[in-house]
Amino acid sequence: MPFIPHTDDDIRHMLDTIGVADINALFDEIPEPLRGASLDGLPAGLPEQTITRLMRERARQDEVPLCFIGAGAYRHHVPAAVWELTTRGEYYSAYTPYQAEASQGTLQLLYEYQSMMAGLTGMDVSNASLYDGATAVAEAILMAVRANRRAKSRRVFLAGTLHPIYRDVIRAIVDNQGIELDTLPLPEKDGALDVSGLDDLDEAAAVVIQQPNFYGRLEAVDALTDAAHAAGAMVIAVVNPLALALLKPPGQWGSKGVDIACGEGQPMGIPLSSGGPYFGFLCTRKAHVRQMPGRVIGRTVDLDGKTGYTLTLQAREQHIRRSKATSNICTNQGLMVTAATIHMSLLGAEGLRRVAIACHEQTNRLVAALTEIPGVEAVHSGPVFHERLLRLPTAAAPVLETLAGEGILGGYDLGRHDSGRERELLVCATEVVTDEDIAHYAARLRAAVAGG
Amino acid sequence: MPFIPHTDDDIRHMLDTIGVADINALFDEIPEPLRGASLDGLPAGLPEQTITRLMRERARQDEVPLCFIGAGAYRHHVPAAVWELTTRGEYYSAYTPYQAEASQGTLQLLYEYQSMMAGLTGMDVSNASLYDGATAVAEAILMAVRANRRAKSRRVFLAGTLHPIYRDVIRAIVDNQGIELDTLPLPEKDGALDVSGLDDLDEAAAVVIQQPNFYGRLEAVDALTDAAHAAGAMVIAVVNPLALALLKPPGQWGSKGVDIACGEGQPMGIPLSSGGPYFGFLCTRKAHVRQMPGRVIGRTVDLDGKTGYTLTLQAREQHIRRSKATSNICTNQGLMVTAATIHMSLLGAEGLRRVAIACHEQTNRLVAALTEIPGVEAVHSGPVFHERLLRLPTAAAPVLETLAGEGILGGYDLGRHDSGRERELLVCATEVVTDEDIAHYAARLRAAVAGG
Amino acid sequence: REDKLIFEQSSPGRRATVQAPAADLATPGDIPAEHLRSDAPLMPEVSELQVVRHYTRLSQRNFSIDTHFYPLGSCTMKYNPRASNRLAMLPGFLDRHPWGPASHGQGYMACVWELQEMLAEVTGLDGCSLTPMAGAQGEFAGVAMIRAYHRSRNDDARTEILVPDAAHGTNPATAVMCGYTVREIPTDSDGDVDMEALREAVGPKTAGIMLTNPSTLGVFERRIKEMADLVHGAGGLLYYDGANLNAILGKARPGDMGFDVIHINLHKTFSTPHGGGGPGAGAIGVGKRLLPFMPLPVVERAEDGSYQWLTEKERPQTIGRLSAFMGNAGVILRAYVYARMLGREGMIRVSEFATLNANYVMTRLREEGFQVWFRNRRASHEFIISFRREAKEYGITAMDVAKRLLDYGYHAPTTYFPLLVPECLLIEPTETETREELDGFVEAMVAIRKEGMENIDTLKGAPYTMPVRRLDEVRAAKELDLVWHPAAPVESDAQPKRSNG
Amino acid sequence: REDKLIFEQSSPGRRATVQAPAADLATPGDIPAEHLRSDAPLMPEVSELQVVRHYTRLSQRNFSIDTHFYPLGSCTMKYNPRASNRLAMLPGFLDRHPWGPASHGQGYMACVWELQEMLAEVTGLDGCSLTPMAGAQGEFAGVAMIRAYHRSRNDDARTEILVPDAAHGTNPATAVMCGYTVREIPTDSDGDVDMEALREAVGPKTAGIMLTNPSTLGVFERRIKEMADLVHGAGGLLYYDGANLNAILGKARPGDMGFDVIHINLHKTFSTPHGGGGPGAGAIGVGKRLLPFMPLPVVERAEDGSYQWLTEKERPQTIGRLSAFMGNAGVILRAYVYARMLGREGMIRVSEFATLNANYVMTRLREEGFQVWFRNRRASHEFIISFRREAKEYGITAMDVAKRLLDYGYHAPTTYFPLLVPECLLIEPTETETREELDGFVEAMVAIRKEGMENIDTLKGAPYTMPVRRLDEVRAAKELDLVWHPAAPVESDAQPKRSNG
Repeated sequence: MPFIPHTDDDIRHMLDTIGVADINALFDEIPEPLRGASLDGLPAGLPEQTITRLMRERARQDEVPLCFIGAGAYRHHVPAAVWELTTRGEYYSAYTPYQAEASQGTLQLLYEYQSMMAGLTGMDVSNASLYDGATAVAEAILMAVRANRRAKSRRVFLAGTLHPIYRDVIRAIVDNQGIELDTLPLPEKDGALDVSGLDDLDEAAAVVIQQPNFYGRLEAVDALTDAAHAAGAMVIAVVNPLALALLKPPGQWGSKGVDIACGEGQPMGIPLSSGGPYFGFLCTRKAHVRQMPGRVIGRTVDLDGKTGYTLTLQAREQHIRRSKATSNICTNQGLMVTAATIHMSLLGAEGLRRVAIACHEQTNRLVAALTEIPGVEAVHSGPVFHERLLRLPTAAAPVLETLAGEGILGGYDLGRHDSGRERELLVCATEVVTDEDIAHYAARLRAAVAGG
Repeated sequence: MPFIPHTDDDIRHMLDTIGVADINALFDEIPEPLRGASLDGLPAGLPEQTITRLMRERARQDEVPLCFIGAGAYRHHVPAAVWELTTRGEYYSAYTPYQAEASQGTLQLLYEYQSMMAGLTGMDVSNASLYDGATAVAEAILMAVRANRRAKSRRVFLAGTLHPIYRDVIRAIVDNQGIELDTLPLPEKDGALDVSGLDDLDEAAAVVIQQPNFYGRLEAVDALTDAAHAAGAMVIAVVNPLALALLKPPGQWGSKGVDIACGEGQPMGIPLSSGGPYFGFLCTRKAHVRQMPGRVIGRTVDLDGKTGYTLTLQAREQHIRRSKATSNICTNQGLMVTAATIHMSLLGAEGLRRVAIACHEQTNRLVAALTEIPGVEAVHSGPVFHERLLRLPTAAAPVLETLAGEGILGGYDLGRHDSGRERELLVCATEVVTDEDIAHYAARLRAAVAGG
Repeated sequence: REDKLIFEQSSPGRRATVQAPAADLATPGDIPAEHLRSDAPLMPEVSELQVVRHYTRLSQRNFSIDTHFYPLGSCTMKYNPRASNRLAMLPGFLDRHPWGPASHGQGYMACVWELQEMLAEVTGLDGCSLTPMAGAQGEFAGVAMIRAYHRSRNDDARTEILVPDAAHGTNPATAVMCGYTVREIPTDSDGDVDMEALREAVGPKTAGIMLTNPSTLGVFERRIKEMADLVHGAGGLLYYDGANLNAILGKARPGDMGFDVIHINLHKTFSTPHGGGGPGAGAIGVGKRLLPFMPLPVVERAEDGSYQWLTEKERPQTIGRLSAFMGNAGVILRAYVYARMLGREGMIRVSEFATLNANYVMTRLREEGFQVWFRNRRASHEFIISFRREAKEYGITAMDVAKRLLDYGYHAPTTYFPLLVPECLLIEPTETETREELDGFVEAMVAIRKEGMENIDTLKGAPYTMPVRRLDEVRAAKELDLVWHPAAPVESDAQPKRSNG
Repeated sequence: REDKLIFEQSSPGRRATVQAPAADLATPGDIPAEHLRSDAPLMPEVSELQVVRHYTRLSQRNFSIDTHFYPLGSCTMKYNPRASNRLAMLPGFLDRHPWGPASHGQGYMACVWELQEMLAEVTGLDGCSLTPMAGAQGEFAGVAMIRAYHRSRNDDARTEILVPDAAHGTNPATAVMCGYTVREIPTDSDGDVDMEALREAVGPKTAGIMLTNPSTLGVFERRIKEMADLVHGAGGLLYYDGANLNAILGKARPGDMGFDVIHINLHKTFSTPHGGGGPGAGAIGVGKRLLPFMPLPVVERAEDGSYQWLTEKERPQTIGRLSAFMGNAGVILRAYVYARMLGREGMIRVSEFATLNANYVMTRLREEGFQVWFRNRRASHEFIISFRREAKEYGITAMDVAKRLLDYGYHAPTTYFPLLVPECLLIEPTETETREELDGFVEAMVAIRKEGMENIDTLKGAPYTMPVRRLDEVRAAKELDLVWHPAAPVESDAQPKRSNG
């Protein structure tokens, strides 16, 4: 019996103690017609050796040597120590740290995480994680609407340069809460927002700005933040935490800094893994801490005055506040945050800065190599972090298919979600991409484009 | 500086404390001409991400889906839990448990290991590991010569059916100690020893018998043991621990059982890993415990009378007894034994028995399938455990090369070490080999043989 | 030393050098200065050994399944197979980019599709989406689908979701996130939903009802069919909160009970790890009526056996996407491995032995004189005891017992939930614990009550053997200290542990 | 509960069922009954969770590098990079059969060949074999090669190996295993080998000398060239015990000192894990004279860049094979990864910072009034302090200090070795420890000595905070209890930890 330790003797003894004849009798409160479901469609159980072989074959099927896709998820080097530590049973198989005294390991780690994230974003406080980057933005929007007492509306402006999938997720989540989503009514200029577009923000509760934006471009975040604030809107920054090792933190944007900084934590030690589990982070100002969704850990003292850590501000949460909670979130992404905390500790500020610069440099080299190919050109010219939008002389999809057959994932095809942009390709290089990789990709792309 | 934590400030402070100007000054006792070795031939250091990519590429190069080679090392299923636990830092990065109070984890585990091995072999006691199976036999021979006070000679008979490489290793190790190695002067009969050959054992100190033997065949161990004992020789059994889940333990061979049981522990949770690290085991009778080589753990009590574990019988060992030690062994294979103990705990006697039977069954099926191929025949007919010697209609080497190109390692080529046996192939199947694998191998072998 | 923060082990300029590109590249000249950071963010400056040592030691300050019996009610803390972890972390899975083409995702997608099918079978429903990233997101998806369903029928008058008073907090919180008002339904004295009250509540405003069955009270909702008929009859739909699915897995199916939509906590019933607070996965299953509204993505198998993602094109009525990519893929892989190892028979045994263990502990505790809250009911996979009597007579609270259990080497059961039982512990042993472990727990409970009756201070001071004693949670919430600052008052360095014997 | 043996958690019939073939196959009919086992061997019958929990908890009862400062002299307990472990355990490496063809071993063999080359360079020797499985086997290989060398020259009168009295016990034990008699050479008061005594000992019977340099006394043998000339002049060879190579890595090379053969403990200098007692690896390097005698296998690179194993055919004079296959391959891979991460500069820094740390701790302890044994010498990567004075005046022994250090969270240094220094501790901090950790250790030493001077019983009773207190080793050796039996007297079940506050 897989994972069940009961011997025949145990079963007999336990049934005797309970005073029933067999295990089925324990289900006698389930009305007869509902009992004994048919499970004929299920396969028989497998020994570990069989599933091991199956999974190894499947994993091998999905391997691809070279990846130049970003678009919200990035292939980085993750130190071996990160996951060797993170999957230790004491982290891996613990529950949410409800019993603080028996969970000081996880709790202290989360306090360290909150401190690192606050430092990285330049904000006062951080929660202990949300599901992913997209839902973090949705939660940030709900939070801003609650917190912004100046604005009378429930109208939120999303940057036109925000990740299109984030936009979809936000819509799905806030749709039923009477929040009006609007796109910043601004002409796109070289792939970045024009600050003049914020002149007529109409009673906005919040404005969402992504830096670097979906096209990899850097936004004029200082001016945008100040303009939004001037209009009485809160500013929500959607940021790549790795980029913040190099770029100005949202807490310092404009004259006052943003109100909420959030985003996808994946670049901090989380493998690509088909899209998850990742983690969302959310940082804010002290003033708004009680409007924050998700778990928060606080430092306190015990009966003897010794320092310890505990979940705090639980009065915001669903298990206490129920229908009046700041969010319905309960289980979040604790193990991912464990990995990220270890990752950030290993890299440190200087290590992260070097990784960020290497990503940028390799992306510049990639773009230079690819745009040497006749007909391939950069769509925008302004500064980027580690992605740039290219235009191919032909539709991207068949080219990408050819490259995939050669073990190269060439980029994110904008035509995938946006008809009319079938020739546009968003490419990305990170620190794991070598100059040889770039040369190889360029050579294969040249051939694929010529063949197409 | 890889793995070195010193900051500039640390270095300055430490040098000041010591009272030297620079680190080089600390080496001033090394005579000048010896200082400052040239290391120009060494490559520059690599970041972890670069070596990671390199090693992944190399590991991938060496992958082979199907393996029908045994000959002393066997591909078995190892539960995922085994190595996830074994590589926990507390086991992985500890030293030999000299400070018992701070090493109870490793020590208790080793005591459990000794208990399991004694049970498996049917012997009284076990040491805590030797390097591998071959050196364990060599150590057993040295031990037997010390322990056998009846025999006047230092002559040891090795079964002609012993693994040929073991024979080489034994020779290399005991060569300089005046031990005379002889092969049991017996005609091979159907790949197993003939007991009548022991009639004229001449003043032998010990006889070494392998069960199952190199050809996979089961020896008449009861009669052989009794005959050797009758001649005043000690009996050293070389056994596969997995087979002992099914086969009679050496402690019960003949009327008195053997004197020393030893062998290769690899089948108990150790991956093939190009041949190591594995571990040797050695079990014996209580009477001979003080002649045993290697570490031994004993149960005792602490100051409060609480049970605890510690290294014991250290008076036998080199760090105490120096030139009079039972062996020069010091570092052994502790981590492998950690894995084996967890492995045996997970499988249990019944699980191991099932694995052993499955190995046997699949080997029978393999032999049946292969010997259906015209010209392929079994060399011996008597019972085997999980290996059998086949004779091909043509030389094995080129056939194996063809098969390897198709992702199949077809067996161990006897011609490799024994000219005149170029057509003989020792094949093995374990529990990880499926019926489909066997059919696939048979089909490919049929084609290869026909092509040859 | 043990409790030093990683920041307090930092030294300026120290680095784990092999972990970053070696070259000290200049700040890129093509990024305008206005975009650049002028300060270095607060991060520790430590060596690799310091990191490994710190987080190894920190880990040892946790209770976990791998180290302790953890009978946390409603949380299903059972063994998380190591194979699930190892196989989900194979390089081919870890390195796969979420936007990688389907041609390089057939291995992963095969697992997703098969798990979708298995979950549909085991819940008696018609389709599954694995995208929700936790139970609460599964709930959200479910209620959002209910709303989308009514809206698609222009049935806009339905503004209420009914929720029993024993429900998890996520239920009402979710209903509100989906734009509904919540109407609470009381529980009767046997632990079933109060049918009278339900009848009164159900009506044209009813969008649906959210139920956990067995309920959080640890008992099976016996009139579930009646309730389903009532709600369906009024045009509402039934939502099944799968938190307690472990209790009936393979024995009874929510679909057969009349539920229209369900979420499954893969990190409970399908034994993916809780990870100290996630990641979980809140796969949903739906009946035919709700199929068009399922959240994306979903994997479909084509005629030729290949797998593909369903998009908005094929499912125009979808409630949309709940995550940027495709949910907690790695968790799904772990659940898949577990499900395949269990197979048909294994799944039935889960609920059988979870129920056997719960009823055994309940019986033993009752025999020892503890107050089992629903004396005349079977336990499901969990049950409630109350210290109301002990609290009154001796001052022994549920929290005291919980804290003292830690000293005995047992994680505490869930305390003070469900809210409607005074001084309660909700105890869920799970099927993977041995009889010996359960007996040890019962003996600890007996010993602790005795300690409390003899000297209540023993319990009030507990725990004694943990890294810290009972923490001041009021201070934590009042004097918020959520982030370390170099300037923050640091406790004087902990001295090396000493003892004078 | 914590110290229960796995056998004591066993229950008849319990099994981790997913770990073995499911089918309950009959005993094979083609195996005669006489060969079959009639009893089931003693093995625990436990569930997978029990195993995981037991061995996770047991592991927490260890000190290790990953959890504690571990300044065990002569053992080089430095950080073992996690990358080395992870990369050595890639499936392609783990699954490779040792008899697999060279065509399916080029990845592994490339690592072996490159490491051979790197070790030759760093030791100043001409060739390497990585096959010895531990230091002692490396020693064996080295002395066996010396013997083979003399024998090949028909120089059969050489029957003695010279060994300084400070040497590791493995040195004389190895010489005897190779058929030599051992002649001990005393040490002079400065810690160098007594040259007068050496001159007397060297002669026509001298096969060779075994030296550790820096010696086990923690100092560099300054007259090494003189010694080499002396031994070589008499026709003997020099063996270098690489246990302390960490002290001079990249700064000085044994080959340049005149050594003919050397072993390297990869589990020390090249940071492969000690694993609670192995596996190690004792790679050897040799000068030109001994090249023909190297143990097999060795990897050679062909002209075309491919790799192949050298066999007895190419190396007919080899001393043979020391393991059934090719040594501790997985350890070699770990050492290779480490060596590549360090590279040229990194290797030099190893000895520089190991030496800096040792001299720093030595200086600080001397300043605190501890008796540094060789006051006027530099420490190499380790050094000796003696408690002779404290033992006489206060009864504080080296062992007392060692045990009490455990309570302070530090593993003890090596005690009572080398044998010729009374009441000594041999302290080796290694290069991977921080200044803060070293300072903490010094402070603990000061505090412990103070405790002992105030009340010696405090030290005699130590340790207090470990899972057990000081163990009765005499009883362990006298009343041998090496194997658990169901019938053996079992300690009454440990009660759950309690405290009455």
